[in-house]
Amino acid sequence: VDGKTRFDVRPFDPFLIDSPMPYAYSDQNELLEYFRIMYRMRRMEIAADNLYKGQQIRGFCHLYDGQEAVAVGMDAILTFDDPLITAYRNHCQMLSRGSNVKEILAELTGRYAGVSKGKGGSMHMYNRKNNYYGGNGIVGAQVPLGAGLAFALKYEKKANVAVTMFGDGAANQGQIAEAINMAVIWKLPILFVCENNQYGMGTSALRASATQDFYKRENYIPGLKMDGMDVLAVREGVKFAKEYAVKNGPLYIEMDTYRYHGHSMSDPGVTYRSKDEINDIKKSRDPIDRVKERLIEKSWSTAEDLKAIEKEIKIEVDEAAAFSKIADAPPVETLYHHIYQEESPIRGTLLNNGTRVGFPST
Amino acid sequence: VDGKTRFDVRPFDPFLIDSPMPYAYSDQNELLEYFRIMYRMRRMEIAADNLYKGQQIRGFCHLYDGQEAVAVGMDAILTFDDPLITAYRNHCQMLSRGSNVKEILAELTGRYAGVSKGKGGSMHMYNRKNNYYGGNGIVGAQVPLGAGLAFALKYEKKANVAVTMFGDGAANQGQIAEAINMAVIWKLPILFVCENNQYGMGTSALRASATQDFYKRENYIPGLKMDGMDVLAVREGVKFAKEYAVKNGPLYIEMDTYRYHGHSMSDPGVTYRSKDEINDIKKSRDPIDRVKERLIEKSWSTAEDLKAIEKEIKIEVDEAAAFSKIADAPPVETLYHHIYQEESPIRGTLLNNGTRVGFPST
Amino acid sequence: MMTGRDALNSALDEELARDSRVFVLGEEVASYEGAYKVTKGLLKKYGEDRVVDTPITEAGFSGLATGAAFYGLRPVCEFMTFNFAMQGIDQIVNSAAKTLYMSSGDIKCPVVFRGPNGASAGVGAQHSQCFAAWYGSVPGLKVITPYDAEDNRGLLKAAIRDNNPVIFLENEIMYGKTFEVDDAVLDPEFTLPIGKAKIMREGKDATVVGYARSVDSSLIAAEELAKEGISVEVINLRTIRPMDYETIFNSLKKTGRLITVEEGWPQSGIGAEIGAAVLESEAMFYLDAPLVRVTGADLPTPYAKNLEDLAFPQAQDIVQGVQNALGQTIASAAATTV
Amino acid sequence: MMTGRDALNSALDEELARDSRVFVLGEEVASYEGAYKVTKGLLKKYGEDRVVDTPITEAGFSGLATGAAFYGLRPVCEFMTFNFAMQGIDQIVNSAAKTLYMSSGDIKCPVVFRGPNGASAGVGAQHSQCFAAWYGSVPGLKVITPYDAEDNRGLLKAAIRDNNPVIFLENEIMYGKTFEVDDAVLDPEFTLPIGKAKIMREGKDATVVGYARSVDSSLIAAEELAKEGISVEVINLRTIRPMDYETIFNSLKKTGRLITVEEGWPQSGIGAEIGAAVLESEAMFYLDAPLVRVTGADLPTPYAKNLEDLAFPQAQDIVQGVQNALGQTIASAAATTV
Ligand SMILES: Cc1ncc(C[n+]2csc(CCOP(=O)(O)OP(=O)(O)O)c2C)c(N)n1
Ligand SMILES: Cc1ncc(C[n+]2csc(CCOP(=O)(O)OP(=O)(O)O)c2C)c(N)n1
Ligand SMILES: [Mg+2]
Ligand SMILES: [Mg+2]
Repeated sequence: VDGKTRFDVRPFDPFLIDSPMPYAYSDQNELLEYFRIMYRMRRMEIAADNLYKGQQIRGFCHLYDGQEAVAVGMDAILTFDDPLITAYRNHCQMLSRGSNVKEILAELTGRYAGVSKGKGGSMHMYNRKNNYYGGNGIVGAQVPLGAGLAFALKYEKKANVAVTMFGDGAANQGQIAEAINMAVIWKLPILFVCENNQYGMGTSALRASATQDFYKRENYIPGLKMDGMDVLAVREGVKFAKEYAVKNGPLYIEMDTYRYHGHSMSDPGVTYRSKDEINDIKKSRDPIDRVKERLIEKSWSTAEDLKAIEKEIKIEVDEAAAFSKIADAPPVETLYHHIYQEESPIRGTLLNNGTRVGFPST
Repeated sequence: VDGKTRFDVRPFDPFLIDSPMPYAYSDQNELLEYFRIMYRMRRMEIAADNLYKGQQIRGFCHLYDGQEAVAVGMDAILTFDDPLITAYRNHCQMLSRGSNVKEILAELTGRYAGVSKGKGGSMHMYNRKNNYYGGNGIVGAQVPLGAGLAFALKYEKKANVAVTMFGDGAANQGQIAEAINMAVIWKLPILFVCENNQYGMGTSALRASATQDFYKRENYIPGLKMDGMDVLAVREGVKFAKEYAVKNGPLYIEMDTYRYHGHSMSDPGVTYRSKDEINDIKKSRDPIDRVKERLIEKSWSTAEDLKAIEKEIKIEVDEAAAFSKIADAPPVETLYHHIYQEESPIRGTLLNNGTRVGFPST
Repeated sequence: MMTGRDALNSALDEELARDSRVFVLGEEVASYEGAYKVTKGLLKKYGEDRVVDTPITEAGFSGLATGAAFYGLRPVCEFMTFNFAMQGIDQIVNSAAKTLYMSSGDIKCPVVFRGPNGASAGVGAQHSQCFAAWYGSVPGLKVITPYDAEDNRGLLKAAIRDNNPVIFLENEIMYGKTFEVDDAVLDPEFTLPIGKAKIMREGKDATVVGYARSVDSSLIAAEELAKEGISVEVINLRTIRPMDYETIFNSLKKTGRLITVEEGWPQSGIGAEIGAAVLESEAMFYLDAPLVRVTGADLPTPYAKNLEDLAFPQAQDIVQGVQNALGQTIASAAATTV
Repeated sequence: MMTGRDALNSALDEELARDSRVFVLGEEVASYEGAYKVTKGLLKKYGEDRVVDTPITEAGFSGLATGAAFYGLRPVCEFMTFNFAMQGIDQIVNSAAKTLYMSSGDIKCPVVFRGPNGASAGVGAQHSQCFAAWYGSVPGLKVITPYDAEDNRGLLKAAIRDNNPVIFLENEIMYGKTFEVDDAVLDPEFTLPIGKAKIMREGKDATVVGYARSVDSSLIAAEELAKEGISVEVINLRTIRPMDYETIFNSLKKTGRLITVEEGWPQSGIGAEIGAAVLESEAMFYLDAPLVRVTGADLPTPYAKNLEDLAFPQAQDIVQGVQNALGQTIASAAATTV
């Protein structure tokens, strides 16, 4: 395919649908670009880890390292006209949707320069302009929301697809089945993307779900399972899926992937799974190494070339992290903004310390 | 089988499980007994219809005529040690669980002699002693409740099965999928019984559900579909199912059935389906006629015998209906009872008209 | 003359005609024309893309409506009754109400959730709950409780045009009631301001504040009391959030007596909020007698009519409440135990 | 000395040991020993039949717990936080709370729903809501809001032994705090009465009423005010439903000033109920100044610390609230606009 090279990917597992072919075409530039983005994501999450440990980030913080191929493979196909929504493990989706490391880390540290101006935090980042709807903290809730985005696409007769992402733990949530049912009967253009990283918090999918075949869990929607640790597999699968969904309606995608970190920062992530398990996957399936190997194998890059890129990205992320520590906190008056679309007087912790001071004069 | 006669029933449709054989053994006494109970149910619902039209029954009133074979076929297998729970279309289940027409109609008319002493009404009847948990008004909610009953059976190591019933409309409810998932992972002894009467209110199952094969809708639980208009089919199917569930865990049962009346009394039931459709089913599949025909075919009864039984039951029901009109309303003090298990002072519509009169003296 | 139902129906019709982003979804809203026929004729007129029957999956379709609003549509989501909305309340509160704030204004959510709320007649405990206080407590939501045909038209149209998520709590028993309406009310551009109460009847001896069906009983009670020479001012709250404290306080200043009426349970209800607001403000100094809260009795709804009648405020309870307030001046009350 | 967490853990342990019908279920309660480690050691001790990890399906497992209670077990159902319980709130309200009544006493439901409620630190708008007022409004439920280790032990054990559905609202930030406890508190038979408030600190100038974490800030504020010679009585509500009006009223009679403190939103909250109850009763005649409600600000919870601090009552807000109440006597307040 115009000067590109063919790479094998793990065969897809289809359900009630044809399968894409188990290979992808790519070239040096493309792979280098995937490498760059995935490495940037990885570094960003490591920076977040450090910021958290340095008590610059509060509350929950769910890192995405290990799963980068999913975000990047999807992004290679989707455009900003394809609405995207996910759960709380969302920093890298935010990056895909036109943000930068600086804005994202600044949100994590609660700064006004953050993507949500410090009001959202780790779980709540958005970019309406680029059709990104967060960043949602209630397990499963983003799935009906995503069906609503797809409903709107169909309503407005757009030839796009909405994508809603959720985990293996979330997959048991009834509202996901409800959303799928509606999507099927109304033929909504939507991909239900289950990121099966094998665990929901400390519970392995084996213990939480009655079936391990998420992509055929609901008998009334076609499904497709793919290697979520290989950016090319994800790209090919999602390409196929988007074409299918725009024409025919919903599809359930299972991304076979893995999270390296614990669930959130308070979880060391090694009580319910062995270090060996984690290390094995890091060694054999790491999505960044996968691209590296291909670049080197085809002699498109040397190990040194890649090190140089890594260094460059590391500097970019370090700068962003430094910025996130010193950027300004949100001005206190923003506490009272955006409760409604129009400005409204708001009661504070006391009758006379908000923007509604006392009751309306009588 | 010890002097019994074999009757063919419609073949079962199994999913991930063996099928029972498509026949049943029965005899004169048994069939007469089924006839009697189903006819009593039918008359009771007709009486309720009349009482409603005579404004003796208030609010909603969901009638079961057409579906009697489901209740009676199940009851032939289940014992009072097998907990049962259903939705609001529950008068006939109440009858199966040791109540009588008089108590049920009296509940419908809001009398103290009613099974719930007038506080429950049409949708809320119970018999804890006989393991019957209602009568529940929120579509789908009874299904996790039923899973809880099954959980308790397993916890107490009882060799029984819990049964939770719901409609085709309810089948789309996510909490049903949630309950099924838990039941499967924990191998709870439970039958999820979907009474597919083809409509949820005015919406045909074709428009509400992405699949018409309810018994294989959730890919992770075995299923069995049966003729819900034939008491013998239901009995054989449920016999097989109970044995299976006590040993192996949950099973999804689809009862192919039909409701003759509209959804509730305000629904004439003929705007979203044709009178022909209803009449065809009444003519070809009526569960009471089915038993009658078998009795007559085998010369176990004459049409006159059956008429005599009908007459007898009609009298019984008419007496119950007459009673339900004149029985006493609940004493007003019962308004304040049973909010908690212990008696507690309760505020009325004013500070000083409940059983908590004023605030605790200070 | 117009029924409550026709008022809602015409408001929906006009807003569907006015803005192509507006669509209606819910159980039985299309083919069946609404469990209570509020959406009568709309499917025929606007087609199945804009009047959409959903499966019985409240969590799913309230989330779907919210997502569609995030994108830029203006969904009107009917709950067959608000009792069933409890299955989707997480979507309403966590997704619809909070996302504008979490995104610092980026993600907007112009959705209306509407349907009958509170008690109907003879439907038992699971179908009779009033959710005004719960939703009223949630920042990010606006909460409307219309009473008559004018309210229904003016406030539903305002709700659909509003840019925020709005909870619109109707009352089934008021659907069938016929109300007088001015010509102005029939104008397709007629709307009412969200957040403003209406004085339904002026009076000088006592202020009765109600909403939705309670306004009806309050007006009956006022009529009754007028026969005894007692002049009652009746306020129709119309909006629960933001609440129009000003109108209540002004009336209280005039009458010196305050009686709140609601069908919901007493604890932390609407009367509770009004009472505490009075006690927090200068308004309390105008009170000549203790507050009287007339509320749903503190119990699940019983089915039997004789019990049900005792479980919800009747006009007679309001009469009694006003008499209690009038019988008891601050001075005389201080001497007795309430 | 005992942490809030250990108090809960030991209470669960003892009740599991005492009654074989008691079991614990919820997300991550078994192998992981609780997201907040409240169930530490229980799986090992009682086995997987009695300490049960559920999938992330709140509607499903709150219904399952309720059904098990109908049968006769005594489930203790943990919500990882009460924010997620909104997905199962229909089961709690419509199934658990109402069935005893609908069945005229036939179907009993001894279930405890417990978990952290209200705000933690830095977890944003969807993880910070206080549900005390919502559940507190529902007849059929009892609602408990413990503050310290004594409360945790005494009230959780009482809740598990209670025959009704109980909502047990913990506070995550109090899990790690260490409290003094008497020997009596450590007795396996120690329970506290549901429905009784506790005076945490006696005082004569003002009454501050709080619950859960608000008690902590109230005690700090009282200490602060003591330095200025102001003597504050601090009441720990302990139970939201049934509410102990008597203790509040008695204190108010003594001090003449009332300040309520809660982390929840103001409208129709706990302070609203208390305020209205005062205004309805003779207690109002003892009030020397307007009520002061210190509450969560009327907005979704922001993430940034500087904003979050302003969104919830701090000790300083309570100090300010008490000073407002003291600065303003009924007479002087009447002259000014509040
Ligand atoms: C309704 C709800 N219940 C529980 C939680 C707490 N919680 C947050 S993430 C999580 C695990 C989700 O696992 P999974 O869906 O597999 O996603 P992953 O974290 O692996 O990306 C849980 C239980 C929540 N946020 N919302
Ligand atoms: C959660 C919820 N949503 C909506 C309703 C209103 N409603 C009551 S019955 C019903 C139809 C249910 O149909 P189905 O499950 O097929 O049972 P059937 O009436 O046919 O027995 C609806 C929509 C309800 N009671 N609860
Ligand atoms: Mg996972
Ligand atoms: Mg049906």
